[in-house]
Amino acid sequence: AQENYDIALISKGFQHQFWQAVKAGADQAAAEFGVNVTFEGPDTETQVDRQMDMLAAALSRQPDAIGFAALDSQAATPLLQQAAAANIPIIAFDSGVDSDIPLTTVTTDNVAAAALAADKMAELIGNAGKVAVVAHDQTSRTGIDRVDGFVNRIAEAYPDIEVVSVQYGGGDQLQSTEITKSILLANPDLKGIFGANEGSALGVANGKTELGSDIVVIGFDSGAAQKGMVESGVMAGAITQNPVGIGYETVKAAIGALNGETLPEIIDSGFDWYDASNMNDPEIAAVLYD
Amino acid sequence: MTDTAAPAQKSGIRISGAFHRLLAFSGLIALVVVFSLASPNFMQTQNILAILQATSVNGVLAIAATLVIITGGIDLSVGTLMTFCAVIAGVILTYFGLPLPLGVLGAILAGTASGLVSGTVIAKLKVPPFIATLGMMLILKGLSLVISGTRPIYFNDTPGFTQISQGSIIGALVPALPIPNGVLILFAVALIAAFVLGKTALGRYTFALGSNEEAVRLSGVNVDRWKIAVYATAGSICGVAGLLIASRLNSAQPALGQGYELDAIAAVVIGGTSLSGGRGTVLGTLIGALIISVLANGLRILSVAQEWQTVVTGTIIILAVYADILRRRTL
Amino acid sequence: MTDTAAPAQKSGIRISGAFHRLLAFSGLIALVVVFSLASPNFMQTQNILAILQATSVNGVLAIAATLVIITGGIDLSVGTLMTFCAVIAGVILTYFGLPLPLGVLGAILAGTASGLVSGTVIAKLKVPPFIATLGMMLILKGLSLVISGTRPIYFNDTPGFTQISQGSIIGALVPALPIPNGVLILFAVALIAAFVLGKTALGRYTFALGSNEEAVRLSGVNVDRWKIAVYATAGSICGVAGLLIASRLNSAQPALGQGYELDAIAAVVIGGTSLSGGRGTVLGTLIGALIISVLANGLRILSVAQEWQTVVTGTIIILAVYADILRRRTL
Amino acid sequence: MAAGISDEALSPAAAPLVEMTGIDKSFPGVRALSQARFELLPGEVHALMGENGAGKSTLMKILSGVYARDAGVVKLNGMPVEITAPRQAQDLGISIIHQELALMRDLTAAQNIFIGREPRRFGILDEARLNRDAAAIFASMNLRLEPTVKVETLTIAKQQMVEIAKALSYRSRVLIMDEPTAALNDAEIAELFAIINRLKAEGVGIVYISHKMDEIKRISDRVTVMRDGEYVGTVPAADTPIDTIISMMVGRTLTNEALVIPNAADAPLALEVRNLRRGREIRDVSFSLRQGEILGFAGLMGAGRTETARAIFGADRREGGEIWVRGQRVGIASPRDAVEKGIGYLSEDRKLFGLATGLDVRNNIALASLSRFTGPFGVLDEAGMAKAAQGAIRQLAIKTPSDTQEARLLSGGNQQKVVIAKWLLRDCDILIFDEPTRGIDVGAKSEIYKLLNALAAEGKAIIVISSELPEILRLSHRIAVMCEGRLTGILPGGSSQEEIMRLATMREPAMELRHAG
Ligand SMILES: Nc1ncnc2c1ncn2[C@@H]1O[C@H](COP(=O)(O)OP(=O)(O)OP(=O)(O)O)[C@@H](O)[C@H]1O
Ligand SMILES: Nc1ncnc2c1ncn2[C@@H]1O[C@H](COP(=O)(O)OP(=O)(O)OP(=O)(O)O)[C@@H](O)[C@H]1O
Ligand SMILES: [Mg+2]
Ligand SMILES: [Mg+2]
Repeated sequence: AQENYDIALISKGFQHQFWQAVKAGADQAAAEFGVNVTFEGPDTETQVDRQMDMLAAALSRQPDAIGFAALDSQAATPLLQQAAAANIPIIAFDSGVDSDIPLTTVTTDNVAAAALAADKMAELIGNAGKVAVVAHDQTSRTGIDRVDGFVNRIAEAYPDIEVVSVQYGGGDQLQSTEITKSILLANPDLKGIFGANEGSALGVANGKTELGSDIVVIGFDSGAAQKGMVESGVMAGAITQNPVGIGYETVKAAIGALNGETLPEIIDSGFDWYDASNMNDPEIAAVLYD
Repeated sequence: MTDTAAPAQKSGIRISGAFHRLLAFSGLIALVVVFSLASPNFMQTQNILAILQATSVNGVLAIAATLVIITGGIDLSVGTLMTFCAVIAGVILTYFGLPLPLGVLGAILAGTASGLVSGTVIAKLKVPPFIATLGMMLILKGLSLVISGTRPIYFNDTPGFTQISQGSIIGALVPALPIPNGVLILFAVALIAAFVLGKTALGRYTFALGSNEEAVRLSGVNVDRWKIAVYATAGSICGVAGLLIASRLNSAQPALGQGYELDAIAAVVIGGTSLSGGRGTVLGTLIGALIISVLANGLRILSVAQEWQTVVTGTIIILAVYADILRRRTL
Repeated sequence: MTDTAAPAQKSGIRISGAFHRLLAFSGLIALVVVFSLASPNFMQTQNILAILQATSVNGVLAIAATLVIITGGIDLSVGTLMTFCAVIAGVILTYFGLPLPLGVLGAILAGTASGLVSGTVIAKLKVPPFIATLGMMLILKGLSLVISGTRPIYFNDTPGFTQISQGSIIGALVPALPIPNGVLILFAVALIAAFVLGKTALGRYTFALGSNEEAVRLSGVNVDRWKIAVYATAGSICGVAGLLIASRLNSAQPALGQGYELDAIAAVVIGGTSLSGGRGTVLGTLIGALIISVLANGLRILSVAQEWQTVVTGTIIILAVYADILRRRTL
Repeated sequence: MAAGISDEALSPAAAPLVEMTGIDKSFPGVRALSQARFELLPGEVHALMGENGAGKSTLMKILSGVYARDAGVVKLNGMPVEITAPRQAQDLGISIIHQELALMRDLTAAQNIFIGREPRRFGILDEARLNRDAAAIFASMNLRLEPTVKVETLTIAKQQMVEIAKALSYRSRVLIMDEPTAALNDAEIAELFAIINRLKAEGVGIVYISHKMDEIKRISDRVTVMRDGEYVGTVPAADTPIDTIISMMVGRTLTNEALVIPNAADAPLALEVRNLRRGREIRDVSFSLRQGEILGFAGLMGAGRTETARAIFGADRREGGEIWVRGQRVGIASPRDAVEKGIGYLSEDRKLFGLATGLDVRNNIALASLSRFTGPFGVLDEAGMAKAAQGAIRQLAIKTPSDTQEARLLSGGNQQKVVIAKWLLRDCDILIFDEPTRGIDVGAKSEIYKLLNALAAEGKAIIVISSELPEILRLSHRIAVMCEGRLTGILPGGSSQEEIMRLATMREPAMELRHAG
């Protein structure tokens, strides 16, 4: 790490707190190892081609390494080949890149994480009743994995629980709030809702508060607001990934690659359940971001 | 146009103006009737309140857009300006810890200031409104992220803040009517805007500018000043929207806002205001905004699959406007 | 406006048309010069190709939008129509496994058909273009999700497909010039559109409609038919954009597309086409689209923080258009 | 087409080309036509006369397929026809020059003329032929106009000529001209009349609408008069005195013309213009205007009178020159500055620069005076505005169902009156009226003359730009004449037409003739 490496991170998003936490982790590693890191991502997780333009511009910049969280890994293949041809090491992060070009992938198992949310939901509502999902995106990898992970786990393991509605609010809090209220009003006997990312979870909690409902809300990711809601009990709890860890590990792996180290195929950044009872435990508090 | 050629009222039956106006609601009423029949959950007080609450932010933005559109302009920055104003309120209340009224004032003044800038760029530099407000949209979006440090600002230290939108003054007086303040604010803004448009010089110039700007200029009117005033007024209204959304989310979300301009402009146009300027009403815009939220709410209540919700929404927006055109043609 | 009253070129100094047109590039050239000086990586062949590649989709969409905007209309559906056409190509090629030319034809015909629908709703039902194409935008967005089953459709079984945009016919002949086909297609579409606008009856009526639709009608022209033809042509061009983006991503991404209309319209307006219709050029639109992608690329190359990129982009868009206004005023 | 008809035209008892009987037409709140009648013979110039709002344009729009009638019969060559679209009227050999110009401003003159009928080769527009054909038509009209010039850069007069060329290009059997000369100057009018006589000889039937009474005598064979949407009568033009026609139109005999009230030559100066310049349009124009004086501006089309007025008013920028108001040098950079200094300007192009067509009559009248009706908090005194507007409607006899009617729904002449009312209400000390009586009927015209005289008598200083010499001669205390951007001379009020024409065509700068002040 004596060299002043230039590492470009192309993520799936930029403005959301999750990605800002990834950025924070990357910046932390950058400071620690004395490298230069840039971080960019499109406005929404549907803009696959915008991400391609960002990747192309990053390649033109001729960085030493690239970290890449693919919105659609197939679409990126030609550019990744171009990077490989230029001997720029690629580290995949957040979700896998369907290709053997990346040297390693720093990721969360979203299907398993959402299945854990399903288990917790079942436990909290007494293994029976109606539940719903408010997710961020119908077509992105994380959106698909988390919805599938939750819905499939319920279908497999909890025959008395019915998922009555899965709707998508684009991760926009206000839209997710309105969706939640509609779901609650359409299903007065609903027991719980799973909000599949930070914006969705906050929207769900918000809708619950506005209607004065007492359903069980399970969230995903953290952030100051979500932490506050878990603390106050509006949210029963949430699944946290380790975004700071993802960012940190991505940069670290990139430096490792540049220094000629061999990297494991997968670097699992892990996930955890947190609720009011455990969120102040040091190991949990460490993976929560504000 | 064909409507000039259409022979009208030979029959002597003249439909009264009030009834005429009532019919403008027809698209909205049809939607409400259909959804009420389709789902028992639709016509619940709570759901009606939820619809009104859902209309409040878009309704206020749409009123701002109405003013600008009547002048023949367009304002693409309403959404990100709303966010910017929310962030400013956050900075004042949370970062500086100043009292609530200052935060409210700050948000509204931020909106006014931004409107002044857009208006000046349009009136003085003659940059087309589309470009000027597109530029402002991006600038404000970036500034919101910069100022907030790309993270939400929470209003936890300002206890009264959530009351702005979520409290219910009416509910406190008449418990059976827990109409949230946000909805009251929407109607207050609508009333004020309708008053300004209908009764004041600013409103008159708004219509005149959209009708024939050059004729207004040649009448010795300070066209630039009035145009800037319209954008500034619209900006202040976006400031109110910023307070509403921040209060509802108990936070200023710096990344939100882009895309909201389309819903706002859609409400305006569904409400019968012409994009070429010179005509339009606040009441129409309110109806347009309500049509959008009733549609969204109703389709969700019916648990229509989301991809189909989009298809149905698109179809109904076209049909609602077509019905309104037919109505005007036959009257 | 003062320029209507200003009689053209009284002074003997007549600046040649070609030079005048060259100056229209000034904003673009200024950007290129600044970025080249600021970063050695900007003026690399690869980067220039990346910029052109990034322009191809938005450029083609913007050309479609140009046609409609010259008639005085607007097309908000260009983005989601592009996606819809990509999905149709995916269905034809991947689900049905038909040969490549049929997929290409299908995408373009899907675009034409959608344009016919928008045009008919606008011309026959008199629904304002904003509403008609807003409705179509939502309908097409929903249909893309429905048809694709909300998942991307990959073209892995159609090996030639990625060549449409990513291959390089020129590069095969002249290895030093690996210009991707997508860029060639953009220029081909631009040439054809310029030809249609300048040399054919369709183009003549496009300008005439935007200039004074009522006068065209009074002249006995079948206004409805030509208007529908313009929207249908724009739709076909969106079909080409659909093929380009699908080929670039080797997949039809059904959720993509919304929001792209704003970039397309921005390119048109930056290129000097007036939203009130009657005037506009394809060359201007190309320049507008290039300005947008050069800006995005250059700021990334310079590693400007993303929130500041937005601020700078907004500012420069306003300045570029203002510079163009100044140039026209002084000439 | 026309050739076959010319034989019939020779016989005076030729079958009518057009017969319209029992035509009714209503608009919301307005009965525009009631049992209207009209007949047109081949080879005839038939004048259609009536006050503003009498229904002339509406009747002709029905004949040309723009409006659908509510009742009545239209016959062409004795056969009943249903004309439901402009295209159909064209196919039947009927073409019309609309009163409100209907040109596509962004297209060239030639493109406008042949819109819908572009020559093509292999599906591609044959622009060269298009321009050749247009040039040929212009040549036949003795019109010097580049076919490739964009219409929006043309003055209204030239635009009017393009409209005429367009109508001629159809080679129709029936040609309707709705106030074709309202914007034209004597030279072009003479040219138009030559064209009309040629067409007449070919057997074309021409409907001629105009408010210029002298023209009626000059070219028409018969006159049909309408009043309030009804048919009043048809008389031969040659043997009917103008006064008779006027009394048919207005339903009474008009009182005598107003006289020019002499103004005191030592009245204080109201306005002085010194060395006004801009390019070749305004070349060193200087003149002065006293309180109570009416200064007429005469000149041929393109002489630069409008340009001069706009420059004084601050509507266009100027390159040099000083403007003095009541003995004080003033800086005028915008119309607002001018209005603040007490200068009002009525534009010659009401549609583009005068009327806010989407606003109602009341607000158009009040548009320049809104600040007067603005109370605390910017609230408008609507009752005061209504009262002022209704006063103006009465004073100028504006035909409108109410002061809340949209201005664009008024007839052309009544729109013009609304714009005049706007400036009267503003109460400026110096008024510049550019073609104030364009499209205004005889009765109203004399009312406006009286009004201008009365305003002058009150001490207002007035400039009247007019292309109608009789108007200039009747109104002016002094007459300024312009030619090619120069003020070629200022003549006393009673000067002869010949003297004015001499200055109006004087191409050389003639310093000694200028009485600058
Ligand atoms: N589209 C319309 N809607 C409502 N009223 C109309 C419309 N067109 C014409 N009118 C009314 O019909 C009457 C006749 O108008 P028309 O234009 O035929 O008059 P005109 O005889 O041509 O007058 P002018 O000499 O001023 O041109 C007027 O009162 C006018 O206000
Ligand atoms: N062929 C032409 N090409 C370009 N400009 C022209 C041409 N003819 C006239 N003009 C412009 O028109 C201006 C004259 O304006 P305008 O015709 O309004 O003058 P006017 O004296 O008011 O005449 P009018 O009787 O038409 O009102 C001139 O300054 C000139 O620049
Ligand atoms: Mg008329
Ligand atoms: Mg003139």
